[in-house]
Amino acid sequence: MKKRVLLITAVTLLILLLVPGGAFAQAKPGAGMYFRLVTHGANDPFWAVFQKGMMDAAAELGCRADIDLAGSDLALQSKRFQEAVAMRPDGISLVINDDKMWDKPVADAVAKGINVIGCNNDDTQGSAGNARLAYIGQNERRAGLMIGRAVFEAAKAKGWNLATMKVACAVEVAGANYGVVRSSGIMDAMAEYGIPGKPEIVDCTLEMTTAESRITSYVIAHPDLKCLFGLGGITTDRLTSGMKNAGKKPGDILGGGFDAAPGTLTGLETNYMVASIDQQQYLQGYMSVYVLYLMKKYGFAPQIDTGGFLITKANIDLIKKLSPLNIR
Amino acid sequence: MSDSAPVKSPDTRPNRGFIGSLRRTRSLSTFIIAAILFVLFSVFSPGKYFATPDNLQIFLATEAEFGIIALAVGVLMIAGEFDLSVGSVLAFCSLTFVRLFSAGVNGVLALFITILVGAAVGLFHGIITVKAQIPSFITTLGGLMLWRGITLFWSGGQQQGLELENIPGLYAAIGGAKIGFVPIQFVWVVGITLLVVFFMSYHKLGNWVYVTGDNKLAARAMGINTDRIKIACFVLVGVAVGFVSVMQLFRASTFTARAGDGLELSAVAAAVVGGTALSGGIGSIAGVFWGAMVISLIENGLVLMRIPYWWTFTVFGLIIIFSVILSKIIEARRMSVG
Amino acid sequence: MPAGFRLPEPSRFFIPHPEIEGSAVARQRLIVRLLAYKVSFTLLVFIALLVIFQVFTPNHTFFQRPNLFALARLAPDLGIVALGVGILMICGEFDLSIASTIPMSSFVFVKLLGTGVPLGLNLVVTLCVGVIMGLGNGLLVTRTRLPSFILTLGTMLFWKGLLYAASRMMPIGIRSWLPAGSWLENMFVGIIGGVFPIQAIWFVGFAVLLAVMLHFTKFGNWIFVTGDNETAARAMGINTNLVKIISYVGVGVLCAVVGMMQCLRIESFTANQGVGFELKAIASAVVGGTSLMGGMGSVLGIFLGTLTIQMIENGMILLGLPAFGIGAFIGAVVILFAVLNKYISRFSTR
Amino acid sequence: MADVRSVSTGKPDDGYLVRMVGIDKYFGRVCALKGVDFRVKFNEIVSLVGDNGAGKSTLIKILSGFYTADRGEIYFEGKKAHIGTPRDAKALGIETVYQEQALAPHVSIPRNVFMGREITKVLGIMDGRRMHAESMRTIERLGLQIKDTGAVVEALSGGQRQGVAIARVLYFKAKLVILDEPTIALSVKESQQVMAFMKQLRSEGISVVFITHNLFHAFQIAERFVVLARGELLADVDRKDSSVEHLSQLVISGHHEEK
Repeated sequence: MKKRVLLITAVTLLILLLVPGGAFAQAKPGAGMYFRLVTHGANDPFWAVFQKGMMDAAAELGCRADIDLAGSDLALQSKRFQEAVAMRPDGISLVINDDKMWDKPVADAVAKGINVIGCNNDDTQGSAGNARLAYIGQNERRAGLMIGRAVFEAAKAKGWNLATMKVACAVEVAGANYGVVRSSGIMDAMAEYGIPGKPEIVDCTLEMTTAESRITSYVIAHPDLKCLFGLGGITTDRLTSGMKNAGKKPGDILGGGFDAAPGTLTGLETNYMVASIDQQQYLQGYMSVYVLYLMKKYGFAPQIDTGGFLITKANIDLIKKLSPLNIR
Repeated sequence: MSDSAPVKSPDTRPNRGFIGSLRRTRSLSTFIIAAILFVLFSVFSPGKYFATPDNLQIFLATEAEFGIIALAVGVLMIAGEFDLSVGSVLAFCSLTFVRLFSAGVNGVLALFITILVGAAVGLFHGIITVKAQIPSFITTLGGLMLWRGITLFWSGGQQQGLELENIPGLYAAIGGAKIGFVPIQFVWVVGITLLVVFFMSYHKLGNWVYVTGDNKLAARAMGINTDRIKIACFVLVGVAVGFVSVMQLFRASTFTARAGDGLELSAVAAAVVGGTALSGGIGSIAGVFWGAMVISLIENGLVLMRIPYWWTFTVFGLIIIFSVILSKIIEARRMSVG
Repeated sequence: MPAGFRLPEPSRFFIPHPEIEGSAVARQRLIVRLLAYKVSFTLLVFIALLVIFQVFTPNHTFFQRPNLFALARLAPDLGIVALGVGILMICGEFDLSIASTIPMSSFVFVKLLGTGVPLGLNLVVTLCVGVIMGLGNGLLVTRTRLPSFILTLGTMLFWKGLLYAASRMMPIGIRSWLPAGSWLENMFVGIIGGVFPIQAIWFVGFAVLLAVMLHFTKFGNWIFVTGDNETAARAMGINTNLVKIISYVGVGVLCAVVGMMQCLRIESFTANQGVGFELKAIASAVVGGTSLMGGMGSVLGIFLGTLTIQMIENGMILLGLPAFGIGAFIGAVVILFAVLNKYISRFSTR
Repeated sequence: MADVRSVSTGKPDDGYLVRMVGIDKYFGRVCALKGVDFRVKFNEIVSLVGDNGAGKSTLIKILSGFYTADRGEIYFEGKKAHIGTPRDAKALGIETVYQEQALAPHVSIPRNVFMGREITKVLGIMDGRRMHAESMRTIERLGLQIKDTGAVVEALSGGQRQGVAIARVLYFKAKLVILDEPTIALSVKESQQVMAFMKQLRSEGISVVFITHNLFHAFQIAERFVVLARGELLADVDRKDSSVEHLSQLVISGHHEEK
């Protein structure tokens, strides 16, 4: 028994020792700096890409950066932010996903001399609503609006009656912030195109098979469904298979969604999907580190709109090349 | 854990010394683990930020939220039942409070109703588990999906803020005030722990909970209504969850439908790390308190140690395995020393 | 306790009553005797659900080809794992780490694809991942004799961390290395004649194989007695540790198969494969009449149980219930089902 | 059988601690007990013997309140008694010690002794010191030596555990103690210890019903034997009229053979 305990201790210590190593390459401009990116994200591909951007930038600058994910539990994200403040890093990049709850914590942190910037999502009133020093990214709501417009434009081109069109969204983590905000964006687009009502949200879970199964069932159950969105990378990936399983032909239902997972690219190629949004979250992670670095060093406070990139059949080749690199 | 190896006349040997005291107070081993972790994190966290007031305050406040639930889950496990639904019920209770409060209900009344709702949910789980004799594992697994689903359906998934400025008194009492350096939440968890320790050790109800979990048939033969004891423990969990939901809501000041995700397994882990048997009848409240402390310490410490996110799972897994093995070793030593 | 309160008569539920058993069984009518077996009850509910869904779904979509096709193609993912988990539960242990074994084997499989290893070797190595992870769980549980629920929770987190660290949670597509129509793909996820998914055959095949193993071989009997009364089993010379380890390895192998199958069907690895399967698999086994205490259960029960759980999900959506918060209905049904199950079996043993 | 039955027509106040008269018990359509009479005198050790399925445990469960009889009457100290729950039985002074169901193994001795009837101060707060003192005093009264009084029951030997369970009924001043197979898993020495406990109980004025398979144990200590078979009363004999051989023949054959 003793040996095993020793072994386990050894392994734990080994991991503890090995992990922080590597990133401390000396003589790079950001050496010795430490940044923390506090997000509400979950263990899904979207945040993996965001994190990849962060790590690439940190490696280039020779600084250290870590990401916090909170699975959309804002109480946890709030704790993570407090912990980050307690660590007195050289900068914090925060997803400001509530207009009110972040006001005081961010102001307090800035008062303590910590640079706090927003990324991925901002206070709806921008710098008037929150004391953050800069903002990087594109609003999730605008991303929703973009994909909504793209799909509804295609529906209009098909000559469908927009006033009676049924729209649904599949989401991995029901109630999670990203889905709520993106679907609001889609609702904005529905209003623009005169589509009445709200999209129905289908709860799909992060698990691929469960997601596919539920999408399939939903499509079968609603023969009048015309537009189907995936609100995250996993549901978007499974849309095509779901429609195929339900016996739909390409174009029977217009698909749209987020990210460029392998299944999504197949869907775009086979015309089950109209478009998918690359929110360019790589840039959000990457720029967060760079902005925090520049802010620390020179005091820059830029507002950067990372924009969204609409992936369609036309530009799919570029994405196909970059997707395996975990950048898009 | 139930090593049925015959113990050779244990009554002939005295039960003294360090190991003897471990045996007497099962919680001590967990306390030692917590203390070691605290020292390790204090010394090795980069920049030594772990033991700064900023961090300790957020740590103690959130530890309290987790600790109160873990205590209730621990009592339920001593009575021989499980609750996997605490995370979902937490979200449900949060929503209840937010909706009541935003509808203009008085804060204290809303808190009271929220706790009642939690108790009712516990009662529901308890009655189904006990009366239909279904493993509580299944009942509360159902509850896990049921209450999260209802929360999502009712809230539409939208997050909702809370105007805490309107209830400064209540806010201070539950989530805002600090007593000296210590956040009020931690005062709550210590107080509640003492209360539960008192009940479990010095009150007859505590004895009934232990014997119900240990040997239900014996308890029943002695005229103890074991069904009621179990239901009461489920209700206790519900009450704790209801109270904590408001406490957490006050700290974060916003409701999200994903609140409490994954809490159920952490709470069970805290109880087990604190020496509670999964089979019931064994466990100490002080042990659960320190078990919750250990889990929270790891949770907070790994962040402060700047361990990249993905490794936290691995370290967590190792610590869970390591602590149950360690308490088993202490247990074995205790049996051999008597 | 109020004066009028009466304790249930324990022997009716807990202890077979020696005084009444022999003659009572003889007098029970056939239908009641059949009901006494939980499997037949599970079967009954299964059929009842089929009828309910078919009758009440708008346009009777349940039995139409697309839905059956989807069920046959998707249900085996959880189903195959649930078979292993259920048998492990009969053996008296739990395995929560399947939620990590599935994506881990899928990850190794994809990584090996990238190195250009022959498919056959890749298949073997991937299965070995399952063997190793199962072996790890088995050794840990049998050596420490600690509750497997908590130990495998630990190993699940352990492997999850390693997986996330190795993959950085990024999906990895397989099409760059494995063109469509390879023999492995046809073997695992092919569609026979373009209508029948081959996964269903694997699922049934595994079920039959494991049923024969569990109910008709010596080893199967060892699994039952190990779960029922480990001390007694050991006293009879059964190496209960070995039985448990083999059961864990079995679960690991089934997870590896599912991980690979899922990867081939989805055409990519994702770190979230198998998330939530751990509790769903246990729920499947329990719905199928497996005891959480071990020593009781059947492969047919688990088979029907996992189909029931997945059919309920499918059927609820087909019925047009609000798909947001569908989990509430599933949770309610699990509770309802457990209560019903209990009362029917109580009635039938009267 | 007729001679036994005639007893039931006796007057209420007839010198018996317990009389069960004409007890019937059915489980569904299955008859577990049929017209059984059972008596226990004051200050007496009665052994209830019979093969598995004879109805011993059903009879005892009726007496201790777990089951209710479908027909028949119970008189306690000459008065008609209604025993509907275990609590009713305890209120009368009938205590049952089951082999595996008596104690909670991970709980201390005092807490086991006082399980369900804790000595409390105000508001249900336990008086731990008194519980400890009283339980140890009772255990010593029983002639049992336990040095580590803070030990949990799991650490005790089988005989000691029975001692703790019996101490409980002694403390609560039971009038009738039913011991269900108390010697079944014990060594020879421990069995003797348990039988010594029984003698101690009787010397304190408590009647004992001793259920056992071991006729040698029964014969060693009991003054009277009641034999059941297939739910019916087969014999009710005093020790002086019987022998181990006679009893075992009755139990094995399941019916009377005239000597």
